[in-house]
Amino acid sequence: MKARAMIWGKILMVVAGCLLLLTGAPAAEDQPKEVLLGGITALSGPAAPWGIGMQNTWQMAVDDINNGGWWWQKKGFTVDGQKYNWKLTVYDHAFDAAKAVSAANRLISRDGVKYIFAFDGGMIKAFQPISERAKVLTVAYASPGKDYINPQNFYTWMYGVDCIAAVIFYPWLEKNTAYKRIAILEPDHWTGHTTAEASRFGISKTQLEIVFDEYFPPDTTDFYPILTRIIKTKPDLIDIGNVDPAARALFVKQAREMGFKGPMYLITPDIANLKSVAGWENCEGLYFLPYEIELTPGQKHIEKVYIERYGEENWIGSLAYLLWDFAFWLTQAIEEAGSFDTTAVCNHLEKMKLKSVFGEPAYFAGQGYYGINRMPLYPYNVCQVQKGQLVQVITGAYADYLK
Amino acid sequence: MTQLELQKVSKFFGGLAAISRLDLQVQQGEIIGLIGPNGAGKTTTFNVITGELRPNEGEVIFEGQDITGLRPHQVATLGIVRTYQLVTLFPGYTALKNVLVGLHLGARIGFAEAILNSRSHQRKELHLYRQAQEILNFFNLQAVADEPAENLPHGLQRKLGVAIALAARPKMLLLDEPLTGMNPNEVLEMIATIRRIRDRNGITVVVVEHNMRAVMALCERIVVINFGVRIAEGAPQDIQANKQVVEAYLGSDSHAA
Amino acid sequence: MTRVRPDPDRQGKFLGEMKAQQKSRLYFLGLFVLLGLVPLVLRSEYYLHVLIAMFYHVIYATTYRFILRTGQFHFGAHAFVGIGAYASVLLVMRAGWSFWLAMPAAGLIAAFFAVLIGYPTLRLKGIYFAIITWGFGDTLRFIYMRFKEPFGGPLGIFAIPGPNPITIPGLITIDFSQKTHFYFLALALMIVTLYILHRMEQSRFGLIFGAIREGDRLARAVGINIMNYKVLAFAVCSGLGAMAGSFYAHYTYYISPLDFSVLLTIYLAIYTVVGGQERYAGVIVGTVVLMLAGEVFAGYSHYQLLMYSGFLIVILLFLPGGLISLPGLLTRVGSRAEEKEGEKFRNDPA
Amino acid sequence: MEITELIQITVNAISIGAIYALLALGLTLLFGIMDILFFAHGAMYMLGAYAAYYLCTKLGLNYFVALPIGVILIGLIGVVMEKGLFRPIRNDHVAIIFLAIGLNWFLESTGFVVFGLRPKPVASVFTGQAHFFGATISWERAVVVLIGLLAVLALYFFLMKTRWGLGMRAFAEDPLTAELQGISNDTVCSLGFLIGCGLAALAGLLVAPIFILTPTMGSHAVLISLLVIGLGGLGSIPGALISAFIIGIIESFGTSYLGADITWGMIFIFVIIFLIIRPTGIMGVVRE
Repeated sequence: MKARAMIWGKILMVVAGCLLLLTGAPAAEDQPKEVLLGGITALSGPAAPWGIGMQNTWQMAVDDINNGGWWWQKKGFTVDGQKYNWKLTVYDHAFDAAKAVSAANRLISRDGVKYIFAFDGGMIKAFQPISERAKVLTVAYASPGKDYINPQNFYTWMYGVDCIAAVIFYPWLEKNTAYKRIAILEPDHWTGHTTAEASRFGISKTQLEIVFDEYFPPDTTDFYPILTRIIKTKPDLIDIGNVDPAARALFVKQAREMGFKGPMYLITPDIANLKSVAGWENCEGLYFLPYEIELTPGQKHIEKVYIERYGEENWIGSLAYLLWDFAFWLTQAIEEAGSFDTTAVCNHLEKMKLKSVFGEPAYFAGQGYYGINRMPLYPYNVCQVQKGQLVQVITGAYADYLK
Repeated sequence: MTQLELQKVSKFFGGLAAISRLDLQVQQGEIIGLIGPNGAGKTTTFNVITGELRPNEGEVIFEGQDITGLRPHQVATLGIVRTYQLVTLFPGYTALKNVLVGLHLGARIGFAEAILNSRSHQRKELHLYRQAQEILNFFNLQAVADEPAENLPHGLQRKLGVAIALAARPKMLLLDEPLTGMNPNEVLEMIATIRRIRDRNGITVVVVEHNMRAVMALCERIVVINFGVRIAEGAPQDIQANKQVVEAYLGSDSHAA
Repeated sequence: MTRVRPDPDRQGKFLGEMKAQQKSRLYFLGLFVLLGLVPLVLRSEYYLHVLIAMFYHVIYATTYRFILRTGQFHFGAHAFVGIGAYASVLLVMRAGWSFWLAMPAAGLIAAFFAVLIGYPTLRLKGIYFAIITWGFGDTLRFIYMRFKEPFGGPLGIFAIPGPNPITIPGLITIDFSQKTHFYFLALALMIVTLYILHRMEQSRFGLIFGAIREGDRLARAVGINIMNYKVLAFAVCSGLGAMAGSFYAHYTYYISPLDFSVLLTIYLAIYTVVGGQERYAGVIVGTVVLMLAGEVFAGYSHYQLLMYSGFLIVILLFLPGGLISLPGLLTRVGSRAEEKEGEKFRNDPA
Repeated sequence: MEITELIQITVNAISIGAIYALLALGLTLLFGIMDILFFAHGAMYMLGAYAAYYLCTKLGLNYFVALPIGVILIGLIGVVMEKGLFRPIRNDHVAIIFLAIGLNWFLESTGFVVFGLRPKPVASVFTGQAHFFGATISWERAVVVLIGLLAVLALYFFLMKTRWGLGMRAFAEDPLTAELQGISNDTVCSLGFLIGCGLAALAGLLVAPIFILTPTMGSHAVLISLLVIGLGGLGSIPGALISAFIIGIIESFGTSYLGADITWGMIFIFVIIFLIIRPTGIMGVVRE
């Protein structure tokens, strides 16, 4: 009995040691020049490919700021004469709201983080009560929803989300083509639903007709049944805006097999993936956004460094461009506001002129839709695959209704 | 008074009749033996009575009530409790706990009082505990009360099996080969115990057993079945004299020795 | 007869057992008092949050383990947690109930569903039960997804109000504006749940549950209605889990169908196996250790599943009793000689 | 028009059903013979698909050469797992389920580390589509249906006609008798894992060119197969076949007439209600 009690005692000591370790973990004060930048995304589970890609891209952006890469021509940044470096800390939520809340608590009240980059609206909504109360500047890498981007949530910002470009694309489509009937198909989750909403909003500005508007289970790999149903409605164009990269390539391939010859519309395409899975000949007529035939220097830089660092295997396509800018904007705003205070930084961001990998001018807008300027706008480009060649059909357009 | 009656009960397994149109009467308070060669349908008969098997035809009547097709625990509630051919206990539990489980039907403890652990509940627990002890004493098992059942020697396990059954306060006990694997001393002790159970509590006992000498010594009446059909019935000495029985069974079975 | 031992005073021993129980009860009381003092020392919201999350996970895991112990492979704990969360949120937000009524009501609703599912399925061996409970969970998720009204669809329900404030006039007001308040609520819930489970295990009911596991035929033969007991355990545990789910919903202010996926049950299974399911303390140890590990290694979380599942495999193969059996095992190494003596005694035929 | 649509939907149903049947086959075999629920089936399926990727795309082997190599390779991995991991705890059914779940996740998360984050494609072997009565099916799907059915037939023949097959069936009925007839426990278990994992790998290799490979593809597949074998009656091969096609039919017709978003929910509700009313599935024997 005694030996047993002793061993329990030892185990308790080890546990206590672990707890102490936990308490002692935040050592941010030791290095005054390091400022933490928090990240919350899915590093495990089915969405991990996106989440890990985000982590990689953010890390690259932070490293560029710290080392003076790309347009940031100096090492780190200066506030009140003191030089600072970013340190990125990313935690996993595995698409579990409880874990997202834990991660936010960990970042905010343990690590003392004031700036968080976070993935997916559902998860952001879960921890938003905490982050808003703590006045933590949160950048939402998620589809735009009025339910969490609004004047009540002063500290929550959008990244340069692309599904909003539906308001550019559909009016253009109405004016320049004879297409009339649009089918919208999105995965049955938060991102899918909000993306479909954006498309519906864009189409509502035109005379186009929505002939099909449904969601499919996110883990679908066999689209034959649903294609049978879509093709029955005789659409001119299928909008599969934000379908996950793997499913999207399968969809394109299977749609062609089922005899749909018309165009499709998709955003943040991973063209290499489309080529290898669906076959380039099957991509004929597809509209891509945002994608330029000629990458901007910034985009070339991102692609090159990413593949050098993390390998071709893990390259996430044009999603990386969208993830890139905010770290720079944030740093610039902190430096120009001369303070880490998030209220001051938010106020400064609102009126700042932005430098974007997509081109300039870029600025925050959204007053007209969200009641607050939280959405960055930069020139959108749409291109189409025509006779095996990418042809730019829309150049430098702005989603102006957001102003 | 007839306590249990089987009327033309049949049970088929995939077309084969394990028992076929079997009639059986058991009188209140008697010790009756059910014998027959291997595969004669004795255990099946027990299974049908206790509701573990539903007969294909026929009725089982206990104290004037049709109990055919009742679930085993319902049959037990009515007062028929059995033991099993192979030693069946709660192996990880101590002997005492085994008996405490057996006392289930008399326990009457509500969920709420168990959770709240009220005074009356503690009294009830203590009372059950004393009862369990009495039963162990009755079987002379008090010395091994705290020994896990799986560690007991075979003879004591057999005894404990009967003790569990007795704890359920049966009106009728069905004992399936209670003497198997026992040495002669243990057999004598068990026979005495079974008699005492009947004499003290007036419990009817039905025994299935291969040990002929023991059956003859223990039972007041014997029913012989073969291939699921009753072939003889009577006092032990009549059965021993019955030619048909000797032919079908005694003559060919080494247990008869 | 080697095994004759001095006959101890039975009744005295019984009372002694009860005394021992009271003693262990005292230890637990001490632990809980200690936990109750934590918020006075610990001001960090983060640590409080970790502890709160641990508390409700302990409730999930202990109730889950209790169902496992009735011999059923439960694969739908998430379903009942989800019922608890959704039911109480809807009762509060739609029907205008007080949280304090809605939480027990949510527990009752989940228990009702458990009875509904339990009766037809519990008489079958584990795997069918597993498939049905899992399928039930996914069916519920489908219902939450498809019926935007009232379940909020895939976007879930947000802006869930916290528990209603409790005011004892002139003395204290608990309005759940601080983590500390949630901390005490979670602690109280956990203590109540642990006490109920403890009593279930220690009382006659535990004896019967164990008997069913040890030998169900014999249990039936002595008049135990196995179904009733299994359904009882299933319903009570599901109800308690659902109350924790209700707490979770009002604590995070946001629920969506994603929160109640089979992943939750798999985590609970891992906590149970790693901690050891033989004893009640095991699953608590498993939950606490793995959740702490999750926090300590939060920066490496894409290896978390790898770590958890690897740990699970190692434990299953080399430490079947779980972490809780570790101290016993270590002491046994020390006193192996004594043990051997004991073996000899046991194998000695009477 | 209506007729062609109906034919198309039926063709879709058959192709879905064949894939599900192929997925469930190994799982139901392992359950039928050894009474264990082998969750890592999903991981084996995933490994099979990746075997196709590495053998065909990376090593440039012919698809039909890669097929047997992959199946045997994964089957042998199964045997190794049986000997190393499952044998020590063979009698503890709950522990086996936990172990298999753990293994599934372990392999899945290892998959992310080893195979990379990008979804992997495997080049089509057969291109083009077949048309009949106005319905379309791609050739590669037709081949999957064909090979799937052949695999079922081969398995059936193996179990019914060969000595080993008979031994395995005897083992499922009564391990003791089987042992008496000279079929040892160990052999049957190893053989069961060889065939079970081999079948999972076959499914993975066959669908690799049709679908796209991610490390998590297995978890989804094993849950679907669980539903299939639950509906069919655990351990019953004909049951798994029938229920795979029933689910295929519901999925195809439901998606085409009612919409994808409600079809899967309906399948769940259907299976749950069916199992609650008839808990042994379509073909199952009562295991109380």
